[in-house]
Amino acid sequence: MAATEQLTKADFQSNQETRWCPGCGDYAVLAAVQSFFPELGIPPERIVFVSGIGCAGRFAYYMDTYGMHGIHGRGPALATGLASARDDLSIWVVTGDGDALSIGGNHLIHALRRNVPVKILLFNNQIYGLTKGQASPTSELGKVTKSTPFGSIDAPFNPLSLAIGAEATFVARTIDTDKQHLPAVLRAAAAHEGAALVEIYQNCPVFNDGAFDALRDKKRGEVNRIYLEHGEPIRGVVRDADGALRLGSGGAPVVHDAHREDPAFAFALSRLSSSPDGPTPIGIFRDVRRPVSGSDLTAELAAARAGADDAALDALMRSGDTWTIS
Amino acid sequence: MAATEQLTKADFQSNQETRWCPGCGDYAVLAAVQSFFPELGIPPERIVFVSGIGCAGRFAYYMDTYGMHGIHGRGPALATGLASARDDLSIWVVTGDGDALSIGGNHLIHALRRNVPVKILLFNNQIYGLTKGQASPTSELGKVTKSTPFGSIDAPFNPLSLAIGAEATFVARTIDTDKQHLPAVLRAAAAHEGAALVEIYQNCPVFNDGAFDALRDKKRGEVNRIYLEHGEPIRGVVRDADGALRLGSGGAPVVHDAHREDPAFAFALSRLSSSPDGPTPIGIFRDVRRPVSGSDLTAELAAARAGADDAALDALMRSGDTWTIS
Amino acid sequence: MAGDSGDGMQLAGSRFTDATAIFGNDLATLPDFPAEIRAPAGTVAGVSAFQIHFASRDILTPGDTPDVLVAMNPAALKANLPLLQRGATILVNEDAFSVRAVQKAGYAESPLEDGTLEGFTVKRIPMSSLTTRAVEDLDGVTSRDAQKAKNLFALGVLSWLYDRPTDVTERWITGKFDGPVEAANLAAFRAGWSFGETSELIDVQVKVDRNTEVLPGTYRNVNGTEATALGLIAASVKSGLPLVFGAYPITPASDLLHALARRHDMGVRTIQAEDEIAAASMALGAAFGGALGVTCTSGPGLDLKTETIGLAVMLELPLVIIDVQRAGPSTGMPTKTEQSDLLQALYGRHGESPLPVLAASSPGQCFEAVYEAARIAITYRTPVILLSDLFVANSSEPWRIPNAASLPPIDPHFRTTSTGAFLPYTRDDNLARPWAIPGTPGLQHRIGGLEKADGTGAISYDGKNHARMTKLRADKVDGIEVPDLEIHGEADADLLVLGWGSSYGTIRAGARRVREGGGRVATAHLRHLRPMPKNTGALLRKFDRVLVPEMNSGQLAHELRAQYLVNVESYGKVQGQPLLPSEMEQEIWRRLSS
Amino acid sequence: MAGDSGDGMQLAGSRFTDATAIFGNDLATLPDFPAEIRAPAGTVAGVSAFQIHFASRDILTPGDTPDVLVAMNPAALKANLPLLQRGATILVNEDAFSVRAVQKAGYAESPLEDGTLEGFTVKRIPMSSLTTRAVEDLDGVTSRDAQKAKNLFALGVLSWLYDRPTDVTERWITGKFDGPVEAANLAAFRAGWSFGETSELIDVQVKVDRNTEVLPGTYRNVNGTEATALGLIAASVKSGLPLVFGAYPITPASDLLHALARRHDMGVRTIQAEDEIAAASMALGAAFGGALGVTCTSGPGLDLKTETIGLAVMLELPLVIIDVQRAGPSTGMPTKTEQSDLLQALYGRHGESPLPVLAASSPGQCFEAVYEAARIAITYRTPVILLSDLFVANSSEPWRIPNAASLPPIDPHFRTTSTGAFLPYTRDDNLARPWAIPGTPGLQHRIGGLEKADGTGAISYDGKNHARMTKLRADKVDGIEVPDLEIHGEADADLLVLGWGSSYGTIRAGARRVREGGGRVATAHLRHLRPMPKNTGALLRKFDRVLVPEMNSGQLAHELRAQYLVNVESYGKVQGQPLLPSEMEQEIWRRLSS
Ligand SMILES: Cc1ncc(C[n+]2csc(CCOP(=O)(O)OP(=O)(O)O)c2C)c(N)n1
Ligand SMILES: Cc1ncc(C[n+]2csc(CCOP(=O)(O)OP(=O)(O)O)c2C)c(N)n1
Ligand code: SF4
Ligand code: SF4
Ligand SMILES: [Mg+2]
Ligand SMILES: [Mg+2]
Repeated sequence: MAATEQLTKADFQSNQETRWCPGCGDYAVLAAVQSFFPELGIPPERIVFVSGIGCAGRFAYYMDTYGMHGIHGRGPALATGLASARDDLSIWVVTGDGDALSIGGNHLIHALRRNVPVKILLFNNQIYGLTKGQASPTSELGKVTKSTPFGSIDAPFNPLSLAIGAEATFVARTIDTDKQHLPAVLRAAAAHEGAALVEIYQNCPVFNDGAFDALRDKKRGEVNRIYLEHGEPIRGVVRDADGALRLGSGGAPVVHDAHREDPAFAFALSRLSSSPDGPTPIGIFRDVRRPVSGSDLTAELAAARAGADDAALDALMRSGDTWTIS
Repeated sequence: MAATEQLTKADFQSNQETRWCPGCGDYAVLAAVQSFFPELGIPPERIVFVSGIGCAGRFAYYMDTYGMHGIHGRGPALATGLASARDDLSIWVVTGDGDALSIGGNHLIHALRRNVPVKILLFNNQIYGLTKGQASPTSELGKVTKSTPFGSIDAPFNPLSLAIGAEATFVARTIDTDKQHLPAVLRAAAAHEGAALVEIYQNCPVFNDGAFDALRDKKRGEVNRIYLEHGEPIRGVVRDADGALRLGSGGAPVVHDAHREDPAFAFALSRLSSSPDGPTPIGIFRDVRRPVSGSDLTAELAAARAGADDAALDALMRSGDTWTIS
Repeated sequence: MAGDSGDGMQLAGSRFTDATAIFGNDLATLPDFPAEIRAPAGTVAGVSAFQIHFASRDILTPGDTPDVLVAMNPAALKANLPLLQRGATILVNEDAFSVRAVQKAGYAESPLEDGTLEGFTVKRIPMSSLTTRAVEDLDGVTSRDAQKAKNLFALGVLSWLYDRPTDVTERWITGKFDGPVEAANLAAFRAGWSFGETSELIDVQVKVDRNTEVLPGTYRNVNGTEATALGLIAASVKSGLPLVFGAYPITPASDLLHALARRHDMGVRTIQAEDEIAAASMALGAAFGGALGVTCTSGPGLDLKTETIGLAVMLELPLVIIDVQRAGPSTGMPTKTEQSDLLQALYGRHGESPLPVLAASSPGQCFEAVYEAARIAITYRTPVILLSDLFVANSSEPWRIPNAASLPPIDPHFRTTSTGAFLPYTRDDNLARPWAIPGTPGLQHRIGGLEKADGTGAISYDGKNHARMTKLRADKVDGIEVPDLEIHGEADADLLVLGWGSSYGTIRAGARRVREGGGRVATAHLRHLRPMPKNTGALLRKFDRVLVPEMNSGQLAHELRAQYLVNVESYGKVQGQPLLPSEMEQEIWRRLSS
Repeated sequence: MAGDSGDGMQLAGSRFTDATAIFGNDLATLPDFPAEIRAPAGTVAGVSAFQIHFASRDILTPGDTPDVLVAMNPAALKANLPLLQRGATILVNEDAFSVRAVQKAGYAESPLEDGTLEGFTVKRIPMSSLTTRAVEDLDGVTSRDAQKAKNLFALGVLSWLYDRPTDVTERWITGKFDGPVEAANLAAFRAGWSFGETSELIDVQVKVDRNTEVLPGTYRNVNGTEATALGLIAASVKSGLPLVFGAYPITPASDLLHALARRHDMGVRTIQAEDEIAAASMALGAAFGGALGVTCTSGPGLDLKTETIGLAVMLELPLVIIDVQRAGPSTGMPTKTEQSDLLQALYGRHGESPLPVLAASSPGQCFEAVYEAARIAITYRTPVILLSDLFVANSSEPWRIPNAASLPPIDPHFRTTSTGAFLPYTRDDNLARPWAIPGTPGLQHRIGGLEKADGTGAISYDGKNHARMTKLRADKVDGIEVPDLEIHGEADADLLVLGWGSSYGTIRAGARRVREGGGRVATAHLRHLRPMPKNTGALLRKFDRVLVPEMNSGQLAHELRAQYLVNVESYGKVQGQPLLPSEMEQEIWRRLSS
């Protein structure tokens, strides 16, 4: 086992052969994560990747950490249980847009409201990859897929709006192929004490190729990416006369404040783009502190357990009215 | 059957004996709904109440309409199916805070994003009534209940923020005992074309008495209720220098706009009170138009079905390459 | 004891129970709540009742037909009269029989007057007014307090009638209440006792001797829920694993969540999950982290946990699933009991996904049963389903408290090192795989729901491997050592009555009566439903006739037929009510005489 | 035909199938996909194969050992070689056997050179280069188009080899493609054909005569999914009920969603729900509104639908649940087949919640099976589970197209009026309750999952009523009329082989071979698993030995033993693969000779 100080990318590469389609954005994310993790300084045995089902879900197999490839949509619930038993681990959930927002929507919003100390990486490719191309809850209106041959009739979720509405304390967005930005966001997520939701725009070249070209393309990306940096003015975002945020010029530029207690600001930012084919904010929308679910409790219970021996058990069983027959 | 014009409250009272605890807020809501429904002018046989499980869920039995008392949390899904088969019905879902936001959270947010034409009445008593007093996802932090004897450690949802984050087109809040306001909100919900979420603060005298006294009490209510009226200034709500909404004075009063496309305004309103023990907005937060899930489709399919006779079936079965053996 | 749900019958009942237990009688109890939280006062739907059966000999069930009924109002009388046999004694709260109350209960005329009660010994006691009189002079006691204390008056009467010790109850009252309420309750209780002693109304005081046959030891009263909570905590202490209990409230399972949520002092972590799927998943996630993961629910919730339980089968991680069975399919009758989830526990998952199934046979035995379930889960790395039911969860009996030191050891036996690459799907003598928990250096590995290669645990789509793994999973479960089935009674009796779960006491009691009447009947009781004891088939074949009584439509009978090809006779009762000893007696006689 | 997943083998296979069917042979096919969406090109994991079995006589299965293998690359050869018997013919795309490709497939040396293929007739054809040559001069054809067309070259070769009509395929190409791609594909196909005709490499053209035994009628090829889609649409048309299909994607069930989603022209409404619970609930909600509510899934999804199906049992509303079974517990092996959800379908719900269970026995029979499932659901007001599996869903066979007019009628028989108060839980001769849908004046009523009073449907906690309702629900299901089980073969044979579901063809084929070899074996096939045909028990007892082959660990055998106390012998195969005729033949002989 490599000592903590000497960790390298190789320490996080498992011996499982990667099985995504050629060109899949998942490869880029995997490489970025494996490159970034040594920096955390946490030995691989104290890291756990929990995932649901989907192409993204395979991620857990490729990290040479502990891993649990769960069932569809239940990653956040499995991770919540693990976090409640162990506060000495770094727990990451990998999930897809279907896994997280369709079947798993409820677990996601509850993990966020509870502020469970887990980092959730939502690989959003706006499609069901593993089941070969059906619409997902982030697929745009009118999208033609195998399950919607005449076009989708359901309005999509905006994952960040949903998360903010669910009381999330950390909400961010990044892009699969951005080798600088992605680790920067992960770094902040890791540093955040509670639940972190990171949406990663991920290209699926097979079933939804080019969905994020407006941001992934070098040239179009330069125009369309609106980087959010705490304390910095947000390029191209101004305030309306009635106080609403909007894209454009003609107004005082808005300074980003990721730590604002009131989530209304982060929410407004999340509404600036309804789909990633034009100017779109990227970065950390919200990063605030709130008590982490059970963080004190875990320590308290561990202490109690240390004293919970046979004698304590005997005392508990004998509490209340007892009588003795001899 | 009473003709439509002559409908009265009695036409909506079923012969089932009501079985709530004495003093339960559910009685007040039932009476208000039964009194209001004749006004809709829809004959009882074209109205369906779908409910989940909980004290609130019993509501469906007491309305002399069609009714389906489903399973816990699945009301919105059952109603979505019904709405997809029938566009000639007025469909209402009755649900509790546990039913809608705990086990049923996913169905709720998906029904809202799809904008299914159903009206969802969320009886929020911030407690599990039917199962005798456990914490619900709207119970406040620190609340002592049977399941949280040392106080709840989970931050609650704000149901309206969650709904707005889930792309809801109609979001409102009212109070069980307010005989004027409650019907007014229902009226608007009924008039809305898509999905409507109406949160009703409902007192549970047995397990969570007084949770809404700050608003229900005549005297305290006068102080604390912030009525939202479209186009009217919102009493006590002003804009900060940085554009955020807050309670207080010293700033230009904010004029309510329920029809604003951008949900950020309604979201900001929903954040003004984190719990109903102080000044709290009441009324219609958001009411915008968006295509209703499948509304054109239903007509199109009905027309197709009219032509789907034996001949059409024969033609379909014989499409593609066939060969005949004689 | 029956009254309105607001009348405090459960409280009076449990006080009487404690006094009776401490006095040294054996006993069994059965509470019966209304389905509604607060059904309209005074109606039959709102009646809450508490039944207790006690004697100086071994008590096996809450009894079938009570000898004495305390009826606090007309509705309580109406609801419970059908349970009594002629000759029984009825103590009524006369004050409560107003014309209105009588009508509300659905009587046309007062049953005290119209001959309804002919054949019973009726004692009319103005309990409300006597209580009021007893407390009205106390400082600070309101008339509401007085009204509320009448259950203690009734308790006092009953305590006198059966010569229960008063000190236990008085101590409890002073410990529980303060100020005027304490004073009112004490006064009411004493007034009831004195009324019994002085009034001419009640002519016979009944003396029930102490039970002299019981094993020596320290006892307490427990209901099934309390015993289960203690059993889980014991398993946590003895295994050294933290207990993580994930649950979503549902009647009648929620009480276990409530009981465990209070046990921070024993390091218990309870999580009220967003739903049952999450509850099971949280317990399983905790198990991956090295905890004793437990989840508890009732029928509808078990449905929802299905997929997660299947994942646990595949992951081969310990997980204890407790199903407190209730009546009916779907929502059914949530406040009534049944045993109809057996086949679901055995087969209710897609694919071949075998797991051990146990059942608790009495309130006290819940301790042992859940402890054993946890031991099997941990030792064999497998989910285990423990079937309990509303009846066993809510009824209570004296329980001989074990010594912590004497409980069977549970060794989680974590894998901490590996020579060479760690192979998470190798097996020990029990066919159990190694359990290496996060934090263990060098043993990083990934597990999931896809089929895995024997040994390495890598994903495998190989057909032969799948067949091998399928067999290994089944062999592991079927190889679990369970004690042989024991026959109670003569080995050459004419009939064997074989039961499972909470009907243990009833079947024993019914058979005892038959034996006392000269019938040749033996009984046996299954606590392990998968695997069944090795001698089950042989035993079944030894008897000419086998009767299998169950609170369902014959699920165990079905399973026995399939496994052992023995033509067992099924007696199924699906009324949301426990089997009754008298009913068993009758059914046994019917078989013996045909 | 086997190649890389990008090589278009499924397309070539289905074109060959169509031509073969139209030519008049009987046939059966079996596609085999890789588990990954796009496994690395050139590896064994990435091989996609298509197997077809055809003959002039009645074809019952996709066959066991192919006579001819087309291998487009070394990996395809490696993956499929174990299936062949010595003497088989192998056509290889020689161009694909580069050193790199050979190594990628896991061969040390080229299998064409090192003796691996000894004993086989190997034909080396430079398919890639011949295709390129055939298309390179066409306008606008890129070299990528050329590469992609080599499957059509291979198809051309095969078509010549088996003398298939070329016009069907050419018509399809022109209909399907445009411009340069059309031209390239046509050219490649023709080049393949000509290659077969002119080259000396292929010496024998095989003639398979038309099948002359088939029933007169109009035929088409269908796989199980297509037949199921047609059956559902037929049930909708014949019953007059709108079809509302709620589903959540899952392999291998999603294809039915895809097929139905295209059928707006027949008024079909499909909803891709947020999960399986919602999918089932939406179908059930639609049924309340008077639609034909259908939901389709595979194992993990069936787990999740459990609670909703239980609600449907209680509501007594029509609901069709299709379970396309796949291999293994939990996520298992999603792209492999199995029959291991039978006991779950029968018993996998809490409480006593009986429902009818059917199984589809062949691709074409899916039509009939799902139509019958819908008819039973509507007639008896009950959820019905139809068990299909990946094998039957994906394989195809010629299907004799029925006339719409001759399909059995389905009458929803809505209740539209009531004399007196409407009682939603009264019953007709079938024990079915009235179905009154919203919009019907005067019949407003409320239904739910709580136990209901016989007749009125009001909530009831009455024990006797619960017992009565439990029995009524079971009697209704068990009273469904199903056709008697038919014996195929001699009624006094030495062995009866009883199967269910998709193994129909395999068992028949295996038994036919045994009979041709002089063995005395009869077969029968269960299409109704609950209730079973009335004569099942009697039939089983008629035979000395009964063999029950299944793709599971013996689930039907278990059930038969329980119901009929007959000591049937189980042959269980749990390898994610269909049973094979040769395997059946062998198993039957083993029994006959012991
Ligand atoms: C209970 C259940 N339902 C359905 C499936 C099938 N399934 C597997 S992955 C998936 C969705 C994949 O989409 P997404 O989450 O967006 O992940 P991606 O493949 O796009 O990375 C589905 C529906 C399943 N495995 N389990
Ligand atoms: C699957 C399932 N899980 C749990 C329950 C038990 N249960 C019934 S109602 C309820 C919650 C009730 O709370 P809420 O929705 O707030 O309604 P209220 O009773 O307060 O009106 C629960 C947990 C159930 N019926 N079904
Ligand atoms: S299907 Fe799409 S998301 Fe899945 S592995 Fe292939 S390219 Fe990636
Ligand atoms: S428990 Fe509360 S919510 Fe339920 S009926 Fe009683 S008062 Fe109403
Ligand atoms: Mg996706
Ligand atoms: Mg509530």
